Amino acid sequence: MISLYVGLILLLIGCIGALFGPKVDNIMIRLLNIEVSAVGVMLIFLSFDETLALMTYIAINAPLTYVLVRTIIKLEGKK
Amino acid sequence: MLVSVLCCILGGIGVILHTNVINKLIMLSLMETGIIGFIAYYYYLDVAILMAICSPISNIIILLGYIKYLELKKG
Amino acid sequence: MDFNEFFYLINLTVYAFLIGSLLLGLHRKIMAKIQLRPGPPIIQYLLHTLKFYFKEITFPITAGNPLYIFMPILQIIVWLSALILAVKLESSLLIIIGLYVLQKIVEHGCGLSSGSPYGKLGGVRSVFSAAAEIPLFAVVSTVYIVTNSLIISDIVSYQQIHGPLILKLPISAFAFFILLVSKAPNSPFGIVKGKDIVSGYLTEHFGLLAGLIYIGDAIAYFVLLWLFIAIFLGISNIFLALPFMILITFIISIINGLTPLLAPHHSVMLQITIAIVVLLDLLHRVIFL
Amino acid sequence: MFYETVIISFIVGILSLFAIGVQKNNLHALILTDLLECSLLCIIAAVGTDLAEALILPGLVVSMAEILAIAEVLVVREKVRGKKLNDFKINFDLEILRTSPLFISIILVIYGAILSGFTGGAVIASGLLYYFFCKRVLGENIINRVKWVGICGFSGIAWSLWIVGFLGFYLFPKYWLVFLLFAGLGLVIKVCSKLGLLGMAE
Amino acid sequence: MIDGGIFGIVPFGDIIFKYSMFSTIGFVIAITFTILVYLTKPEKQLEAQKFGEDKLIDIPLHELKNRRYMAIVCGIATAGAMLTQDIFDFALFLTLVGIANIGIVSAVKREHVLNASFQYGLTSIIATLPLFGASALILAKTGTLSILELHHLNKNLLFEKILYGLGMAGETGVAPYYAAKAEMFRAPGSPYILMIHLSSLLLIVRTVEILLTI
Amino acid sequence: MPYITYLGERMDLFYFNLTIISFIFGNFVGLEYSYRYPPYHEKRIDKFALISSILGGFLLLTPLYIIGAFFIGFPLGMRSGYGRIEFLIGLSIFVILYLIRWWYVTG
Amino acid sequence: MIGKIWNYLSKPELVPRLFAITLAIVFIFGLFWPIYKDNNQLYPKPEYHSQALKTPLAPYDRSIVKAQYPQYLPDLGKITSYLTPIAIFIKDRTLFFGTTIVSTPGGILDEILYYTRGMDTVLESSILLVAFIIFTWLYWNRERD
Repeated sequence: MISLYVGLILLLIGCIGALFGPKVDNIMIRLLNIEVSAVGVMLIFLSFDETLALMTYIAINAPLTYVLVRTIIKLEGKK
Repeated sequence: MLVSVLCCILGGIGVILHTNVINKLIMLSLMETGIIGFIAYYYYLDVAILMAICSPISNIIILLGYIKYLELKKG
Repeated sequence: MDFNEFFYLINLTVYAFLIGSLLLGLHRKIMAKIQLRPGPPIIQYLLHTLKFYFKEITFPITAGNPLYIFMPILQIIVWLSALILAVKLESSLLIIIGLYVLQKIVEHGCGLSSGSPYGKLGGVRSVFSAAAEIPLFAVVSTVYIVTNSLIISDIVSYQQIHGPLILKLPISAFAFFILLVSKAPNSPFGIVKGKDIVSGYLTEHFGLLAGLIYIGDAIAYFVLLWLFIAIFLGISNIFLALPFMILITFIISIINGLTPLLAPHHSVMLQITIAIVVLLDLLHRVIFL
Repeated sequence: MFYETVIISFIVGILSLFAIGVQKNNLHALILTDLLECSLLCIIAAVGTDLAEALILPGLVVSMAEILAIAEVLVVREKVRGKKLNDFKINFDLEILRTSPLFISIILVIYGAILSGFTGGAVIASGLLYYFFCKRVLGENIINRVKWVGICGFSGIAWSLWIVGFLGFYLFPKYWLVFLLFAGLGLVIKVCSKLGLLGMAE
Repeated sequence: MIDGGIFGIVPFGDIIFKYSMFSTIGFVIAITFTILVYLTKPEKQLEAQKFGEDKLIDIPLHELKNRRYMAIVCGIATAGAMLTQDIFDFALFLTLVGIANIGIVSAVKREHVLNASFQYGLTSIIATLPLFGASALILAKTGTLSILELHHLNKNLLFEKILYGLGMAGETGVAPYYAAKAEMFRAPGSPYILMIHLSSLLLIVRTVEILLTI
Repeated sequence: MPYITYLGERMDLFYFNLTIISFIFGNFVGLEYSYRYPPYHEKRIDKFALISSILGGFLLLTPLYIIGAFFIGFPLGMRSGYGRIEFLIGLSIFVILYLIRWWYVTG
Repeated sequence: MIGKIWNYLSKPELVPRLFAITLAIVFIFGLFWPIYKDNNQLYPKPEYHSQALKTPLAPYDRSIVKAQYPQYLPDLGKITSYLTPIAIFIKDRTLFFGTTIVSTPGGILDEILYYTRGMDTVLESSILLVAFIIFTWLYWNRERD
């Protein structure tokens, strides 16, 4: 069950990093820290043997990232 | 297995602690490598293949987004 | 349905309408007396209704049409079905509350479909004051926890054995009573129909449509009073309930005559405070019973 | 195993909820909701049965769909407020953007078609998205209202195909196989066309 | 006994649609309103102008079509939510109603309306966490999601129920949050906005029924 | 309380409705009647209203209660300042007689 | 004074934040609430990772399923046992592609997703549809008025 614990640790690290990590005022950095949590979720799926959900999550992650990045770029930038 | 654990944990901490986005992306790839190791350890090869194909896509999207972001910050 | 049943239902409707109108008229008279002025006779509400009922109707050009006409009809449908479900069938309390909730839809729909700014304001305020329903659900839950049923006939028979619920659930009874107060005309919570926005959602409904809404209001007043008496005093007979109805109307008119109209925010806040109190009561009962 | 996962997800949920509570920037709040979804998915996954796995997929889609809609509402709100918005046009020449997209997207499309169902749709969608995105980055103007609306309509038809498949299971249980294939096909087309189209949006 | 007698049952696998007295009334109301909303033309709002005459504000056709579609989806979803006998399914119905509501409002191009719509949307995303989380916890604790089955089990589900209720509150934008909703309600197009209100009220009643039953 | 007025006969909802309608009609006639006088004139007992009220109070206890309701409604419906004392007299007669009857039957 | 507080609270910007904080407090109570898993679950999984290398359908090889209402499902289990030609082709060759096989039409998850809990999937795809319509509409009409 190492994968479960690694997943939980990653989930927690990602969460704490996204909230209190260095320079999270920068939105790109915050987005990347959240990716850590997402990876933790993948590991948890894996350790509960839910491979189909894992597959879907992996595949969905790309459009989700795209949407978020697109919104960031549209709104952030020139002050 | 141990390698995967190390990759994951180190990658995770690395992503958090680095402040340069490019470095963070590299660390993220390291972490994803760790996951692929985990998946292969349980013999779900199809998932591993899919992960290997799909994870670069989001990385590239973030990378290009960051480049655009830098451009915007400068100009 | 055989003829006797049908005849009974018609009689019941007429009864509810007449009693409701007379009580509303009485309410107005008592309020006038409290404010030291000669009020209108107690059949005034009935006369108003009849007057509106036989008037000509026109439609404003701004109105959104089927909805505009449907709303008063909905008011009638809602309260007639509430009357039948509550008084005749003594069905589930939750259904009646669901129908009561539709009253908000009527207010909102009347206000918004007319396109008039006053009506719209009334509608928006009606949405705003929807917090008044939260204590209602808490009351329902509390009653369910105590009696283990929501069918009104069960609740009434429970009270015949254990005594009226108002002694056991004073907070819930108070919350329900506040609901009655807010439903009565000229109440401190009546921000929806307050005089500062002409007449709220009713502004653009005149003629026959207003008559229908008035009829619905009378039946609604009757049904709500009956519900209060049946749930908290355990008297479900419509004749026996009559003296209590007059008594409650008396109390409500005294309250309404003595209090000013609250500002919208304050009215909502007061109701939310009551809601929180009732919810705490509910939580307490869930945990310790 | 169940308990630890749920507790950790609770903690993540609490932290991110507090973060949203004190967050003043709307964009940051939107990004943080992504973290909430992680916590949500973990709670469901912790049950660890086949049923829970079937419940994860709706949870996943719901979070994705809501973020998609809300992000666009946010963008339009800023536009209506009179803020000048940046365009999402990246002009950047990278070797990988020329060589990889065709290959990766073909692999993903074929694999997704084999998978079928919702998973296959998501896989195909990520392939298509990558393809369109790379084309856009390389400066080709592929966006076109007619094309867009056409694909949307196509996806709507696929959706109704899936509904037909679903109802068929109960109305004609004899021919379950046909309706099973209907359902898988409809879902894959619907999801892939919807999410793949996102790659076109600038 | 909460909902009066049962008239019939429509099984869709594990998810069962039950016609009881309560749910049938809710279903009929929702369907009637959906038809009504489809038929109704939106009202024209009279807006005072600073200079010149007052003008009537009309809703353009493309906006009308979109909002009408969303209102119909919302109505059908509400009708379905009245019938379903499965907690997770009900949660999904709630989410569908929530997102359709956002669709109805967000088509109006005014700043305060869009702002309220965005905040409502954010609330509804947040609300998916307690809603689905509570269903998952109930599933773990009792091993079933069906309301009919849960009715017979005697387990202490207080916390899960509170979570579920809060999730519903966020998804339909209830009570204290009505303050923000009133902001959305100033948008023109009464039938569609009426649909938002109707759906949320009906769903609240239904949620109370579910929470009392399980 | 099905036996609200006339002991021995069960009060039907239909007849009760008729009673209320006749009561309202009495109100209406009283209103119409009182418009002949100047507004708001207290301390003046109208003979006609008094007779009607007392008659109504008696009739409510007989099978003719429908007409009784009409008569007792007559003073109540009069415009403000009129008919108050008359109505109270009629009502108290009714209440006293009812209590006596009730005591007589049960005790 | 109270009115002022109420006026402040009624700003729409504050609503999600207040809601989030309320929810967080409730979740903190949840940490002390007894949370456990009943062993009598529907559609149970075998022990995790126990099927690897033993069967080509790796994590999804099920023979018996336990459904909610057995009386309504005389057809339960048909979909579980069905394999498409592609799936059979893959199954005969390798042990490592179980997820792919199950994801093609047929298999336990299709049974749950399409048949026993089909309504969930209908709603899920409707939610995606509605969200996408909102997106499309806003995207194409942002230039207007």
